[in-house]
Amino acid sequence: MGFNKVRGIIEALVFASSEPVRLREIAEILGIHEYTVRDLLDDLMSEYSQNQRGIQITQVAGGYQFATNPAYADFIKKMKKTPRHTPLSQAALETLAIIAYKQPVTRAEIEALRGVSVDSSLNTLLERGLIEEKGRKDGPGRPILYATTGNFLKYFGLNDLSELPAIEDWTVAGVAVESIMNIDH
Amino acid sequence: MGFNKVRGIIEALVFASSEPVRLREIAEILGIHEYTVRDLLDDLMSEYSQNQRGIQITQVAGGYQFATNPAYADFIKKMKKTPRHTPLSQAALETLAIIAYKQPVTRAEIEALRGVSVDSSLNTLLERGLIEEKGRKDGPGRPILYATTGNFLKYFGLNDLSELPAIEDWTVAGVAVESIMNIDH
Amino acid sequence: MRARRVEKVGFTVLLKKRPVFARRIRESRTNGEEAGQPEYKIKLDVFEGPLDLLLYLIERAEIDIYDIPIAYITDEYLAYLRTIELLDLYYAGDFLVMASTLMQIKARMLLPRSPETVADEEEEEEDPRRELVERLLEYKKVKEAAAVLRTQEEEWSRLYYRSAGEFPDLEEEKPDDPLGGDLSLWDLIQAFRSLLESFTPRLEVEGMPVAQESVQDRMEEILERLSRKPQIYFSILFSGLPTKKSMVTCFLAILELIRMQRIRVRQDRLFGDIEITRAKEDDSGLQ
Repeated sequence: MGFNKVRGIIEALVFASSEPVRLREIAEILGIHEYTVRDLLDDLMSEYSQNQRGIQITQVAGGYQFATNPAYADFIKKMKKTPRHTPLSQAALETLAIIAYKQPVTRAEIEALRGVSVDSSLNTLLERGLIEEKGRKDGPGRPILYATTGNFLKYFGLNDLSELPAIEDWTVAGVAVESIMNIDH
Repeated sequence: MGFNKVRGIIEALVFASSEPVRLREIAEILGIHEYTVRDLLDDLMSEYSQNQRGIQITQVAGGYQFATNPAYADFIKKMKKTPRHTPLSQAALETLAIIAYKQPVTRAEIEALRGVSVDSSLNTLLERGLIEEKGRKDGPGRPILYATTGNFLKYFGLNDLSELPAIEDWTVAGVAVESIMNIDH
Repeated sequence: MRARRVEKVGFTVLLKKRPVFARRIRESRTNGEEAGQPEYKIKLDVFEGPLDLLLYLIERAEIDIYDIPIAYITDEYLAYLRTIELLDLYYAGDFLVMASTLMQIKARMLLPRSPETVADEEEEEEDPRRELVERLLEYKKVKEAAAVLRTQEEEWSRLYYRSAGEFPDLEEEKPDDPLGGDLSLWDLIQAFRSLLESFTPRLEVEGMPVAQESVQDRMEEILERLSRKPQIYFSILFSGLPTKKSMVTCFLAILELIRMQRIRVRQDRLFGDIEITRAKEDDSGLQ
């Protein structure tokens, strides 16, 4: 297969997936090394980043995905058939912040930190696929544990949880990182 | 605005829309003539058609849309993540064929033709965005009228409904439509 | 005891006495600065809970968070509570819990301590405010983290992803499609329709018995012809058929063979004749 074709296939794969595609997956499909895929992707990405192009390849949630150029967001908003981006409410955002930094975490733990009941924000976050139930905590009542999803990373443009900005003596639970990084489909 | 920027915005609009975008809509958003949009789109399309690119802009359902290069379909199929739509059931196909040819049509009319109740096929087709409610018929009970959607056109690669072949023998049409749908899956 | 009394006063009596005040608070949500008493020109829906409110009150009064004048802050807090009951009963419960916490701390701080107690327990004596301060500090971090996420959210909401494909992309299907090139099945039907239209019956005599042909027979016949030559043309295949019924049968046979991926159909140019060939994979021969 020629260089152009392999590059074309990678472009098609990144486009066709509705979720970020991992290097490993592309490499397996094409039967080539991951670093070759990375080179070709770097090449594609830099090509798309030129000449005020409308779309670009972004690196997010541990994979690669096409997205529009943020500079043109205002025009896209004017279009009828555009998915609406509704920002999260402050309540949902605070709940999500706690889950992101303290995961896996129970509802009671979130409520203790926020000082309010968080039923409706948990529902919102679950519905929007930003968090998910991640097993149960040992102990009385075996409460449900919550963790962030791959979609969370995508929503906030993070590659993995380690990219969460540091908050003074809040550390992201290292153990959870690997499993959380796996994007669910 | 420079040439590159306008072209970039058009590229972004075509990419971001959940349905094929019409020239008129792009022209309105940008405040430029439709023929200018068409020129720029032609330009973009020919650019994407070169060098064994992975994606291309296609004209479908009266609008423009990105799609992957058909030559790479086998690779895309290998990608586990690509959500494959479950094929429509035979019942849903028959109902869809009737709506396509007889629209706008009421449920009672479809049932008269199919000889069975079509509740669940109608639901399936509505859910998948292949048909929509299109007003109500005058007369007793003012029953809902159903018609095909833009998605229907997209699904079959038609530009508009006039491209549906007129079929004098309804039996042939029914059987033909069923066979057609079977082929894709 | 005392907390309960205040709660009662705050939530029923005072509000009834101050309908104008409550109305102004409501206005202040939309009008901002001009409406409402300056002290409460806060937008009520900004507060995400009792901790949020407390933090606001502390910051507004420029109080040291490690040395909160608990009596003052409790009064301020309760004054706010009186106003929210009208507006957002849903959260009132959470705010009330905090009110009673504040009242308890206030009470503990007012307890006179004997000199001995002070001397003996200096090391262990805990500031009644300590737990509250810790919660407030922790909550500050929650707000900080939320602000960080908000910035990221704003930045990334300017990127639009391809909407998850609800429908299989037609273009992707083509290579597997037995219909070559740009030929769609609709084209095929269209072509068949025009053949039907131009058909002149040759043997259709009323009452004359016509040999019954099955789709299966036709399928076998087409495959048999394809085993002898590489392609059959649509027009030729149909031209030899005696009746419309046999044409329909033949067409259905073609559709079935396409479905089974035994044959391929192709149209080299627009409106050109349609060419039927064996599918490459079809090495199964005749049945």
